[in-house]
Amino acid sequence: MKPTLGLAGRALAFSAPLLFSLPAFAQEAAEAAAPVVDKGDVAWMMTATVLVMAMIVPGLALFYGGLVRTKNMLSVLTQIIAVASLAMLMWAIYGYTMAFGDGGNAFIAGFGKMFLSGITADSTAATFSDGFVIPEFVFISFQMTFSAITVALVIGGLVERIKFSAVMVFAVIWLTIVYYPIAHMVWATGGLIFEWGALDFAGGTVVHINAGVSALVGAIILGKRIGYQKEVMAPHSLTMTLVGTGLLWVGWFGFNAGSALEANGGAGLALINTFLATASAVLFWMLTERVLGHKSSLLGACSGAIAGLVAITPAAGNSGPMGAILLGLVAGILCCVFVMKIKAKLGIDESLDAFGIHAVGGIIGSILTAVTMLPSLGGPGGDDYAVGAQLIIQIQAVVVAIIWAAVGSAIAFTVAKVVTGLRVSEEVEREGLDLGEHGERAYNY
Amino acid sequence: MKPTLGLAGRALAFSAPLLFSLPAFAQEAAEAAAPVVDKGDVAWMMTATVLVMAMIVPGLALFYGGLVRTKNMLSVLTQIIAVASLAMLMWAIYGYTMAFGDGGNAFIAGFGKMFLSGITADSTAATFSDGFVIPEFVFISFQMTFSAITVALVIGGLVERIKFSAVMVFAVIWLTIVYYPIAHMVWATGGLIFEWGALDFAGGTVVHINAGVSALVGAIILGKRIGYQKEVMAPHSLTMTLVGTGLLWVGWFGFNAGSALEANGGAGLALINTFLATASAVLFWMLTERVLGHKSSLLGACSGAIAGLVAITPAAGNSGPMGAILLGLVAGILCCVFVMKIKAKLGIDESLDAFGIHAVGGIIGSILTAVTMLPSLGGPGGDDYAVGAQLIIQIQAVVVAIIWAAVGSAIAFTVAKVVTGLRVSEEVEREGLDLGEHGERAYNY
Amino acid sequence: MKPTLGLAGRALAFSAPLLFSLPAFAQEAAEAAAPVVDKGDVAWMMTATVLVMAMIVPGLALFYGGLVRTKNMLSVLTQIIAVASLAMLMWAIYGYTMAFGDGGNAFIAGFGKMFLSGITADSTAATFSDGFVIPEFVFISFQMTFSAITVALVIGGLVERIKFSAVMVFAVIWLTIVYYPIAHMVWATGGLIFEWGALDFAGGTVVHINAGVSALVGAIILGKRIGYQKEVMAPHSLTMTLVGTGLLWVGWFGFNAGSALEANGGAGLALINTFLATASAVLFWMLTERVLGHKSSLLGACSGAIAGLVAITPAAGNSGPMGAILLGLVAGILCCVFVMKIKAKLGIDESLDAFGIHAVGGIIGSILTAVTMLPSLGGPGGDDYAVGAQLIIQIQAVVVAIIWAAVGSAIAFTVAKVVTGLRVSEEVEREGLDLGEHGERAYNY
Amino acid sequence: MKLIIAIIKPFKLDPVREALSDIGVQGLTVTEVKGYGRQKGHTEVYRGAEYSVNMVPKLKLEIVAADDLAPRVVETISAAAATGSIGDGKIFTLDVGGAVRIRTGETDETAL
Amino acid sequence: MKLIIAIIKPFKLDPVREALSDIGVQGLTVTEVKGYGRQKGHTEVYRGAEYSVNMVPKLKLEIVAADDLAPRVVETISAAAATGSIGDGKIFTLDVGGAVRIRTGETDETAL
Amino acid sequence: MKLIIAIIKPFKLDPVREALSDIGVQGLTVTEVKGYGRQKGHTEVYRGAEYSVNMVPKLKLEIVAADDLAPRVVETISAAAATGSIGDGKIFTLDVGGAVRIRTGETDETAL
Ligand SMILES: Nc1ncnc2c1ncn2[C@@H]1O[C@H](COP(=O)(O)OP(=O)(O)O)[C@@H](O)[C@H]1O
Ligand SMILES: Nc1ncnc2c1ncn2[C@@H]1O[C@H](COP(=O)(O)OP(=O)(O)O)[C@@H](O)[C@H]1O
Ligand SMILES: Nc1ncnc2c1ncn2[C@@H]1O[C@H](COP(=O)(O)OP(=O)(O)O)[C@@H](O)[C@H]1O
Repeated sequence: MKPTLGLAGRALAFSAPLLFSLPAFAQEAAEAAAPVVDKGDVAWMMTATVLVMAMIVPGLALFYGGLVRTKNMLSVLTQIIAVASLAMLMWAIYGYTMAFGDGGNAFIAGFGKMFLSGITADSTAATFSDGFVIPEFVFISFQMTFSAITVALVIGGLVERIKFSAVMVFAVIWLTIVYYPIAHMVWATGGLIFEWGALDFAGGTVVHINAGVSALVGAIILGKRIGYQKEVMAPHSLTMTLVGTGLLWVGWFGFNAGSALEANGGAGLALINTFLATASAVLFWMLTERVLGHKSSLLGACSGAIAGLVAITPAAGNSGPMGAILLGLVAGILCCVFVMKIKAKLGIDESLDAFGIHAVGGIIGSILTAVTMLPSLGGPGGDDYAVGAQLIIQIQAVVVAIIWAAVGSAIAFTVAKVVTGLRVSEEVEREGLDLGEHGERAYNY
Repeated sequence: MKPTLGLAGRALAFSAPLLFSLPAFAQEAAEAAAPVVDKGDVAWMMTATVLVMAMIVPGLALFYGGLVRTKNMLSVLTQIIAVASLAMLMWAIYGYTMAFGDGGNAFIAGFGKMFLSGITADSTAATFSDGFVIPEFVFISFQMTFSAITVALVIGGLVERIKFSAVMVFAVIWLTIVYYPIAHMVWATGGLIFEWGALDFAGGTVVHINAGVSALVGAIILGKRIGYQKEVMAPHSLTMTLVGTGLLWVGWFGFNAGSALEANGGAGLALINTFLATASAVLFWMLTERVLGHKSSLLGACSGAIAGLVAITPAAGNSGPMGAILLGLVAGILCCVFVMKIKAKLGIDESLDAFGIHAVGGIIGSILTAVTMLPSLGGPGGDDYAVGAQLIIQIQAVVVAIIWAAVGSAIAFTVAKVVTGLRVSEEVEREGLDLGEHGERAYNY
Repeated sequence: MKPTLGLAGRALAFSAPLLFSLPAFAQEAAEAAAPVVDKGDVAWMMTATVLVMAMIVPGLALFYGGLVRTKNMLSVLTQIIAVASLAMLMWAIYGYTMAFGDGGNAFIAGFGKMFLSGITADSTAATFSDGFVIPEFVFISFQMTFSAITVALVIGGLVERIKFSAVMVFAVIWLTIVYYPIAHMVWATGGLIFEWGALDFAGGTVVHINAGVSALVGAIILGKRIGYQKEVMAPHSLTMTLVGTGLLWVGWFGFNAGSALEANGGAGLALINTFLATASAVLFWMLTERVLGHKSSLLGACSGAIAGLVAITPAAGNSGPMGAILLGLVAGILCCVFVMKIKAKLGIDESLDAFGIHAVGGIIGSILTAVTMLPSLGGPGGDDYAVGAQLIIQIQAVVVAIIWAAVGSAIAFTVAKVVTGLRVSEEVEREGLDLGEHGERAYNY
Repeated sequence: MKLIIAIIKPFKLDPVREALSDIGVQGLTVTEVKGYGRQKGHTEVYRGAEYSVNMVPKLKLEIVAADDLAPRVVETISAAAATGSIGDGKIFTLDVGGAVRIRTGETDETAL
Repeated sequence: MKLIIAIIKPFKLDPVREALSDIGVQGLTVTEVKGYGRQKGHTEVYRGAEYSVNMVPKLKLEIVAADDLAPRVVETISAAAATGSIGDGKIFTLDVGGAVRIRTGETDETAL
Repeated sequence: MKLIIAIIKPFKLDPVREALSDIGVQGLTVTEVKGYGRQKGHTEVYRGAEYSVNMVPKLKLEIVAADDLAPRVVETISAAAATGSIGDGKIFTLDVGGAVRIRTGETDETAL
């Protein structure tokens, strides 16, 4: 079987440190030796896929769920499991082919692999190393989880007031017009941003900026929750948020080190960076809380962890360990200042800070990836690495992601509004979406 | 070391799609080249084993625990961790040899490997590919987790009224006379059902039909809970049930893709099918709720997830991705109709729907596996695949599993009743089994 | 690249059963063939590392958190995530080089790898098998998680009264003067205890005795909680403790089978032993409760699981499966008797039994490892294995670990007391550390 | 008007509520409480730490009723909540000076 | 002195508390309760098991006030807690025989 | 008979209960409540959202006692619950018209 995915002539191997990004679309070039499937790679990539699944349900579901009020707990959990399930089916039906299929243009790929047609257990996808391929079903599954978590992340801006049906309608449109094109543009050979040479190891633009900006747009279109900044809206269970944080951190090793597509030293680099950036952001967020006159809090630690994880995502294989610590430090401080000082002034009820952490952290990470590449900072850039040029490319990529996500999500939310009304009635909002939308209560102690 | 497990002359390789089932009992035939242990397989199979462990504690424990009332939470958790521990010791002592030992007959294997005697870190077990073996301790551990979760699943029919001691007595007998023989019959060379050529990739009959039927029998023998269908018995924490669902889904990738015994394209197929069938069943259960006049609920989504996971279990490597979606659709709809419409009329307090989801879903999956094999549905059956013949074999296997489980569990519960009295006193049932049986309370907020 | 870690001339391969211990410090000896990185090993070791991470957050955090009162829940969670993050940064900055760097003496290694300088994605570390290496970043990450969980374990003795700042100061000092030296002594070539030939497969001395003794010292220095043995201090959520137990058990497979550093039969042995010792200790702890006149409880089952996991840690690859069951039995019974009968008489508020389970279980395991090695018990010792001599070595190692930990932690707590005051005010202790130290509450139902 | 305070066993709520409905009581308020009296609590053991919990979970019902209905309310609760075993609970009656229905501003017995 | 017991909708706590502050009420005690009356509950369905929950969550406020302040307390609550829709709640007034401030031992109206 | 309502600090429950036992009080009912008065609440911050929680957790004790025992009950609680710091709580006394022990049907003081 010939590989279905390739790297467009780029030589990406760890012995010759180089720019990193996800593998891209099928190359036709014949290769000297038949590529092999190394079972070690398969073992790791299946594990990584499972880890990303753990990030969604229960990970993200608990992280977000713990932050809302008791009466809306189930609505968050339901929205996340349902939207993730929807994203999985859509991925198999037409998402994968739109992002990674054969042919297509700078914005989307061709539709030849709709319904995964033609793909069997013997089909393979390229990795970053010449001569190594992995089973295509594994690659499809891995990428499937990315699309699922990204759309679920958007819910952070919408909770406690959006209709369940609206979330589903939004998801269908948004995945189609925002996620699949951006994934193609950034990660597939021939993709607009990929061809610029932008670095996005595991999804700083595709996942985090994308989801964060869309959440903000959604929050604006939906409007504030009743009682926002008047009533107490304290998290109903920070315990659940901590569990979610832990599972996100754990699963993120699959997300980041899995993005190496192989079980090798490069994955190991992504692994250690994912530890260090996160640990650093946990501590610096908590320190920033102190500096801002508050106590170091658990929610601060959890938020810091996510900020660090988000920031290291585009840089996971594009940074040395000390660069990762620095990245965590910057993301921990800036995201903390944003959500604690700046957000309140914007007057937007971007409820669970999907923007404040994922978009802000994603922007920080995506731009600074140009810097962490520097060999002088222990980064994997070569001697001829041109930080200035790369910085411009990174900024361009960020700008495109922001604009595309903003416009696309505005369209998606508007359609959802027309179709479903978008927001629950005042009565349901007061009584809680759990009873109003799902007919259940989360707890009967 | 010669392989201790083999495949009875069947050529099972993914390049030539063929019937799939777990590997079977030792073949003595000398093989041309010495079989190798590929570390990628070992890595994956250890991971898969760990994933199945995560399905039991905390996975299943939380899934079931969340569904009972506060006062019985600990009793469910305790029963599950204790019965799983018991099953592990029993497996090492005589379960493994009864199911997968050398020799024996169509119903059980020989007793030569009692206490795992003769097995060392160098012993190996066959996989489905000629020339590849895995460490036998890994195979034993993987299968050990299957026996542990299966007996724990039965508890779903017994909660809120069964004595802890009764669960333990039941487990000893049931594992011995039900689980070990059925595992042997279905998965070992020489086993009755295996020799018929029945397809059960990861345990549709052995695990799910088996456990579901036994739970129903237990529920009948135990009788209804006091207040059943009169008092409010709402789940005390759907949050915990969601966490359990997530961990079950996550762990099930080990269960299903691990059943390939190798890290290869076949495992990748099982992986993607486990995503798609589950996602499909989540959505179609929720849709069915609507059609039946209710709101789409989180408990519906969770129940759908389990139904999909159960249904894809026998078919995980015996179906294409679109077949998996269809299987999820059918299981989601039918299991939902069963537990929401049919169950109430039976008047049996099969409390947590182990029958309604595991047996019903397992039957659907086991029978439809004959269909998903069809190449025309993207299944891995060859050109000469005879769906009719296979369908009959599948039905036979299901019928044998149902009867064996029903009779065996009736015996096991009856013995447990004689020895322990089976059911707690009315006072303990009212006050809760946590205090009455374990002297603790789950929560002290 | 030459391997940075080696095994000091010991031939450790499973085909010739032999003493097991973690690999040690760089050997300079040239090797015949260039060592290879097997991707299966990399896959497994990354997975194992992730599993150990899951043991800390959310695992240990929930295990401990569930045992305290509601008002102190967040303080426990915060201390654990913060101290683990701190330990990760410290490991990268100077911990790794102190424990596993080049050069040094019997107590610490050299400082050449501060800031992980000189290490790239191509650097490798030795395994126990000649000719096999793994990426050094993976080895560093794996060991990083060990240092993080060990310091977090100490918190078990300190909860509900220690200041957050005191925990952080303590951690910095303790890691530096206790953990890094002991890790070096036990696991690195040239290390004092390593050179004696002591067996500690996965950290009986380094992790468990170490943490348990330090927790006891901390509890003594801190003094008892207000109301200890007078007020009801029942666990606020045994559900969370069960979740923590499950995640610890699941993660411990990474801890123990990961300590084989390869995906091979030896790891498989550690895997099955980790199942069996734990299952055995669960059941025997619960039986011991009965014998002592109480009901078998969930907290008993969870405590038993941890006791079994701790006890098998030093013996994981140094025991046969039946030896593991025996070890679990002994640990389950003795730890239960200790915490239920002996502890109360000591009058020390070692709050969550870090000593009673980790130190007692660790001592039992470390000493009995000499016994489980016996081939007559199915252990991997060779024909010439001298159990008496090994027993003496094991006891020596235990004694050194106890003394080092006791003295070092006394110093660390004393410094923390001088710097921070160590203990919160009576008012904060009464109102709860969540509000007093972190300004949050765990639950707002 | 009278305020009738009844402390009952939790599982008796439904029968009591139904019995009260039957005699025309149209509203009541329930609080989860803990109590002790003749009925002793139980002992819990957590890893050797033994705690005697002397409080037993109960429900407190509060019903404001017109003077003439009040005795029947007391009787009805007494009959419906009794199991004959210790801890069945108590019923206390207090005088109420006034009542208001917030929604309408109606007062006294029309407010009930 | 009077004990004023008010059953209100939970989200009305803040407005009521503020309104009471304005008229000089310096303390109150709140309990989470469930009630039923004109306002009916709802139905929950868990996998086909349908439960009708007839109790609605409410907050019970207890305020002890001097005799002269009491009527204004009732009025104030009545005004601040009203939404006009069913289930707004009730206010009951009872006589209090004595009050003590534990901290100081002060009694009666000085204890409030 | 009197109904004595005492609002106390939660950690004072055990001493109060023991002191009451000593003077012959054989039963009581406890409710978890929140209160505000002189004692102010605290501030919680969640990611920059600052909430001032003005309610402090308290326990409410309800004891029905014979008229002659009632003053001693009040004194005993007052003594046992006092810490001298703000927020110690209040004790209110109300008249009770009647009592019934559900189990036996005994009434008035024999019902206590
Ligand atoms: N003197 C009292 N004042 C207030 N509540 C009481 C009093 N005595 C008992 N109670 C409440 O009544 C409940 C039942 O009383 P108990 O004496 O245990 O049973 P019984 O009423 O059957 O004799 C107690 O749990 C407590 O809540
Ligand atoms: N007779 C009563 N005694 C005690 N509490 C009552 C009584 N009637 C109503 N309540 C309480 O007042 C709440 C509101 O009463 P409801 O009749 O539903 O609305 P409304 O006051 O608007 O007519 C109820 O939920 C219940 O808690
Ligand atoms: N007027 C009142 N009516 C009802 N409860 C009150 C009243 N004043 C105070 N309380 C209750 O008593 C508690 C303690 O009162 P507070 O004024 O804070 O302290 P202190 O009694 O020491 O002056 C409050 O939290 C509240 O629950």
